[in-house]
Amino acid sequence: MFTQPIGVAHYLVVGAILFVCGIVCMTTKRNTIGILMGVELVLSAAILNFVAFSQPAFRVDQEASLGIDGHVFALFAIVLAAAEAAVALAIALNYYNNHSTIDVDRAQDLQG
Amino acid sequence: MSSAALLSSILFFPCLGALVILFWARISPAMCQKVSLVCSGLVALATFSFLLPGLPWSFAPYEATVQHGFALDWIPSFQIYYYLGLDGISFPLVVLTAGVSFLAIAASGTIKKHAVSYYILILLLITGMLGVFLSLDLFLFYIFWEVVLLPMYFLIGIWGGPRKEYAAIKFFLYTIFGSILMLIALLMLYFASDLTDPRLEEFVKSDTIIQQTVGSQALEGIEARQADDAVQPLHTFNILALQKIGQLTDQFDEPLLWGYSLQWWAFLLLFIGFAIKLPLVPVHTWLPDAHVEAPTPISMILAGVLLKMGGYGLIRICYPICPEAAQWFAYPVAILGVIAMLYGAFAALAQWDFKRLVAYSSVSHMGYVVLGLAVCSVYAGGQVDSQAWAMGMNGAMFQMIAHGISSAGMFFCVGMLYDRVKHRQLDQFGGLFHRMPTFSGLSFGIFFASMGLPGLCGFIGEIFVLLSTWKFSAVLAIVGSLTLLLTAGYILWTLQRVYLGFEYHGPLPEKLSPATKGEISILGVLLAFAILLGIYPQSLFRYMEATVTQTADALAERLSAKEEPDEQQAQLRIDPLEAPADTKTLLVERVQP
Amino acid sequence: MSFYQLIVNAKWESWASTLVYLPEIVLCLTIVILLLLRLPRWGSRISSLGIALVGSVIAFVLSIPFETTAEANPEAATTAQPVSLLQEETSPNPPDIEASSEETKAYKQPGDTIFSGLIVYDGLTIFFRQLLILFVVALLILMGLTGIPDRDSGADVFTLILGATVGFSLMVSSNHLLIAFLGVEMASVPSYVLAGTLKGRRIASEAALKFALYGAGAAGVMLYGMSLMAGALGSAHLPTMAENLAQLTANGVDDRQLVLFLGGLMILVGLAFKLSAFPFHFWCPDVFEGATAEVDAFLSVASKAAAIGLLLRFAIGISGVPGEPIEAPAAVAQATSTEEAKNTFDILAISQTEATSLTFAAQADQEKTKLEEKPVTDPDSSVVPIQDLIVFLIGLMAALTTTFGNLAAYGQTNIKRLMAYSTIAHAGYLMMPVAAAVALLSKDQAGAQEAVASVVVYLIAYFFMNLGVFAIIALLRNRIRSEEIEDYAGIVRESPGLVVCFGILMFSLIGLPPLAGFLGKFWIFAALWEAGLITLLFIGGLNTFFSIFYYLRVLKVMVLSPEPDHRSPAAIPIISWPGLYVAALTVPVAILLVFWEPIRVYSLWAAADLFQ
Amino acid sequence: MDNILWHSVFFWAFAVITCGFAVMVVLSDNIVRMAVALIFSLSGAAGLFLLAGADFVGAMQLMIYVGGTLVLLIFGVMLTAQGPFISLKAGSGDWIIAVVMVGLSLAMLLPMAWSVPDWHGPAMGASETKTTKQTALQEEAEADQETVVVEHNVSVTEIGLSLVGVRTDLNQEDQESGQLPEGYLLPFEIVSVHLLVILIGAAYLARAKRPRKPTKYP
Repeated sequence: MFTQPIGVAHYLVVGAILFVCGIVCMTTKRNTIGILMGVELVLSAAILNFVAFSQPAFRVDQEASLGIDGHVFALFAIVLAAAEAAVALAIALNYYNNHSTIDVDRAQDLQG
Repeated sequence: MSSAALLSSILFFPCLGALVILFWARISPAMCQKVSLVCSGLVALATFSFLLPGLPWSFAPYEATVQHGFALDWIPSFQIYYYLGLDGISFPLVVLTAGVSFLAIAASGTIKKHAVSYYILILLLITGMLGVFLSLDLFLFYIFWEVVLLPMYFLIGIWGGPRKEYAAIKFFLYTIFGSILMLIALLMLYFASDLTDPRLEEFVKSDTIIQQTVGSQALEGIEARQADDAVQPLHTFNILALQKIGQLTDQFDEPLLWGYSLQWWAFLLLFIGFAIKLPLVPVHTWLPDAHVEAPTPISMILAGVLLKMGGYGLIRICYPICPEAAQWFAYPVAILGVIAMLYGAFAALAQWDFKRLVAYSSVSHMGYVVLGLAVCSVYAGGQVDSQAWAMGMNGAMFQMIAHGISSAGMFFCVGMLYDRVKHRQLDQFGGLFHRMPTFSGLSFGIFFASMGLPGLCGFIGEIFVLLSTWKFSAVLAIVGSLTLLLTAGYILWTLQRVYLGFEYHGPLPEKLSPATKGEISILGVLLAFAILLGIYPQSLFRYMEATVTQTADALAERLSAKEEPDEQQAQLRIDPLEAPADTKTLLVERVQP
Repeated sequence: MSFYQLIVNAKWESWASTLVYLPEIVLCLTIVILLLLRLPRWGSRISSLGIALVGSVIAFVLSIPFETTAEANPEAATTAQPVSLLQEETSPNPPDIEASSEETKAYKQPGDTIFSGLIVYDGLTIFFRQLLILFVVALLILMGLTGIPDRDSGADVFTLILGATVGFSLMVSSNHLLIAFLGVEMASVPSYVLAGTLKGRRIASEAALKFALYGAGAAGVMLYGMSLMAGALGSAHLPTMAENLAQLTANGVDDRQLVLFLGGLMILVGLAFKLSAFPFHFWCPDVFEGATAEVDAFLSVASKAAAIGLLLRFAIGISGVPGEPIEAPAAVAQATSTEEAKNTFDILAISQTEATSLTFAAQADQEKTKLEEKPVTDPDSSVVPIQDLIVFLIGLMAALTTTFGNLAAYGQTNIKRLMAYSTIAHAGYLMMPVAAAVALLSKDQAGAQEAVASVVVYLIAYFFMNLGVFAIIALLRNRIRSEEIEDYAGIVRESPGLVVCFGILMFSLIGLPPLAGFLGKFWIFAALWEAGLITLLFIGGLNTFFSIFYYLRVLKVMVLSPEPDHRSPAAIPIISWPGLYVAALTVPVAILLVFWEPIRVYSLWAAADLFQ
Repeated sequence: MDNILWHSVFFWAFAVITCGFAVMVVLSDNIVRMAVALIFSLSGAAGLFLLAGADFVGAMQLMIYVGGTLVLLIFGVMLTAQGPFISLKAGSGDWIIAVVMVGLSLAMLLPMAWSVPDWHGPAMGASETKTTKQTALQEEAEADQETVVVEHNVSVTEIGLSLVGVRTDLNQEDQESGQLPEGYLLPFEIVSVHLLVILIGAAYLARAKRPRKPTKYP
């Protein structure tokens, strides 16, 4: 295990686990903040993938690695995710002001 | 006056009237009617003036070609043109439309609710109907076909009887279902068509409209094709060109789905669309509801003109463009026609509601139209008998005009009675002859015309259709002629129940005032035409005969040519058991006399 | 090439790109002005609506492509004024880049990519940009008429709208996954806030919350899909990706199928969410009901238009028609020397002739010669299975979306909810020609162009129809304080003109001639027929039939039902500013068919650059 | 065999931290604990970034994500979740769905992650595939196994220059053909507009409505 060099696939596995955790978090949590945390996990899985794909030393076909493009993509994803989180929180606060709860199950005014 | 200006102004003149009504502030209902009356009257005058000889724009009788045809660019990149024209098939129907619309507006005096909208809609409706009959571009035809739909929906839905909403939506749904199928068929034909086929060279060179629109392109394509170069196909929406393509080439014979050819499917889809409008029996159920709920003038237009759109579509589009499919479908269609005739007559016999009875009689009468068109595989010595087919087509056309006159009259009679006594129950009428003698006399004439009494207009069409059917299938002719008996039965019985008898015993007897002058003149005009066509049918035949005969000849030639040259197929006809079971053999088996 | 030269090139590229990117820049400037105006005390006296309106009108004017003589006369172009300006700006002597390559034009023209390949500047971009900015202008006018948002929140809401519009414009012109993602985020995040414009209302905040949560989840999944896709293809630049994909399939490398499939599927999920396509439509009715009608119009027209634009870019971009010869880093590193490429493509051409049946032999030969001439830019048979898969996925989704939208609209009692389902159904219609375009890509370029043109036409019609309907909903809401269909009963007797307009718009939404909706639908059906997607054609036709019921039901209530007793008067005369606004949207719907030919020419022009 | 690669050791350590805390986020019922677990999970991911040679991205992950996003989230928790709402248990039905979903997604995603032999890492990939290019690489890898792992670190200079549109990381001869490689000037500039819009939007929602007159609309 520790003698084998690490490859893109290893990173992809970690990313996949994060992704699945995020998806499960989004679907099972009843709390708005919890759902947002799931989203963060999914985004972080994607960023992890980008970073892994950018490293040529992790793979055989080095020339197909994303290089700096992957890094830039990851950076922008981080920034956008942060922005999205800010807005989502503002909306959650607004919702809380109107409903006094952040439980999405109680969001029943609209038929769903 | 150029034909472009002439036909366009006839077509859009009602729209002008509608605009006048729309922008005339605080117009009274009576004024609305006057404006519409003037407007539709002018249109009727203009169309009737085509009948007069000697005018520069008069319609030449015994001519098979398109008259006053012209095409203007509309969407040239899609080969869609604003292409209008008159020929023997459309001209009588245009005249009928203009006449019936005028009379319907004249009969609209009783409409007081939302008069402005009513007259605007009815004028738009007239434009739509005229457009259907005038346009020779398939796409334009489709647009006008749909334009007719919307005003009709509102006219039934707002000014109709108690179940107006149900009737209106039913009418709308049935018709739009048919139109969607039509649209698909339209796309099929458009994308399969190709004007650069060398077999069309003669047509492309001779047809002025094609020359004017895509002539050079088509000719170049034909030359390139003859030189075996690759050419982009040149699609077309021109109905006449599509007819030629269907009759001269095999572009529509490509197999499409489940082993059936493109034209088979196109015919099926188009036929369903037109049959709904016609209406043919399995899809006729919108008609009684719509007729019963519609106000009288709208019933007149509905029966007098709208149903003819279906028949016109069959004659103009369905049959000429897809001849082989027409032959394949000859028996099913003929049988459906006979069923419609019988079913309509039986259903009429069973009605208690006067208006429903008239509606079912329409179903029965339009069955003749289908039957007359279906007789396309009459064989005379191995050849398709074009004479018999032409006779059937002529009969069908005549029947449409005759029914347009008689059914409009019948609905007007019913409407008059309903306006007075507010009911339509047949068993509560009786003895009207004494109270309203003039009206009764005129109605007798109209009803007899519908019954097919010799000397009146209904007779000619029915007898032509039955005669040609006899050559096609004696059994169908015999069964079909039963309808004559049934028709006589329900008409006479109705006359007896409504007009004869001792006393009117329904509600509101005091309202049964004699007919007004206006009412009498409307009925009188209709009856006059019924008699004219009955005793002098040539007055109508002289305009349409040439075109119809030419169409029938062309189709018969196509079908005979398909049958004859192939020795193998002749062989197949002798021994169908050994033939491979593909469509062609099916076709051969089916057409065996 | 020296470092100095690199900087000169980048500077030149940025300048040339900026010139054609002015509309967006003006929008951004308007946002900044709206922000800065709050600082001075007199700033609050200036109408923020006016500022936003002026800004978007200027942006619209700038989005009309300025006349270039370069195409007609390349000599003249080099002496044209922008060039000389550029040359002075960039370097004392003309940059090598211009001398070294014929590809380089003096300045950007339709068909080029701008900002070093991140954004396509072509007919489609120009069309979408004009449509979107024009929509914003119309929407701002509507907001001025209805009074939502009020004076306090005006500047904020207009900022959000303009910001989202910049995002839409990025989406429809993206040539790179990063831009696509950035565009989606820029478009969606302000939309979440917009859905909660009336922040004091319970259902508005609930709508915003649902929208934001689902939207964030969809964006996350989409980003994950993008990471897989970009990683598997070694680039995030769409044409490079397409090229690499074609090469992978051509070389028979099939171990990445699963990665690509899952990645593509996840991106499709994100797009489907934006399009509200089945089964990712669930947010749409809730959000539409909770948000105001003005915002609904924005979500229903602009957002859908942008999403369909992105879908087009992505579906067509990935499946085989690289717009231009590409020099992306990965492609360069892969050392695709022309000889190698030629060899691969020769092999391809041979396998293709074998594969195709005799009837297509001639055609295949033609393509083969084409391939030899221009190996990189032509579609080849190796992408056909990918195209088939995309066609299947999009077609299936389109069919389900339309059918679901139309069927689910039946039971609705709230007009905004009904229009939400109608929007879903129309999204399905809009996806159909995309499937057709992809199906036709390698068979019939002209046909594919027609299919894309049909999207353009449908969007033009859709713009007027849906904006008109939502405008009427908003105006009626201000009068009768209700958005329930039953409260519209008999409204024709109070404001006949408005109801006539509403009727025309409804019939146009059904797709009946001679109205504008028919124009788009006919064209879409024609494209489907040409692409051989007959099943889809029948489903589309059948759906037109389904949709009649619920549209007519609304109209029936408005026209035929008796009025309720307790209703505030709803009279909106047609000769008033709101009435004229609605009429101005309805008239084009009624008469668009007459001007079919110019529209057709325009739409074909817009679609042309996609298939150079 | 006996040659322990420290890079791999660290990878596994960070991977366990990342995944373990991610699972904890899912399993925990208490929202504050979830937030803390998320901090650790994202920090672990930052460590993985550093190991992958993405120094700058890793630093940004720590600063923006772990720093910024989580502060925001915790703010949200503090502002909105009082007493009973802090811990919210999911129903058992939800868990069954979740377990099925986890199974299905992992069954799809894990094979996907391993489906490309080229991606199994330099040595492993080389031993399994046979193409000439790759054998050359294999030799290279065997020659210098220690250095192969961290050979490509993207410098901040390169990232920074690419954000203003200048690509220094690419082979420069390739750039002479006329088409420039992607420089990220546009996204870099436009994202600032985006952030401005977002800020205004968030402030709009969060600030209280100025009480002036009651709203006219339902």
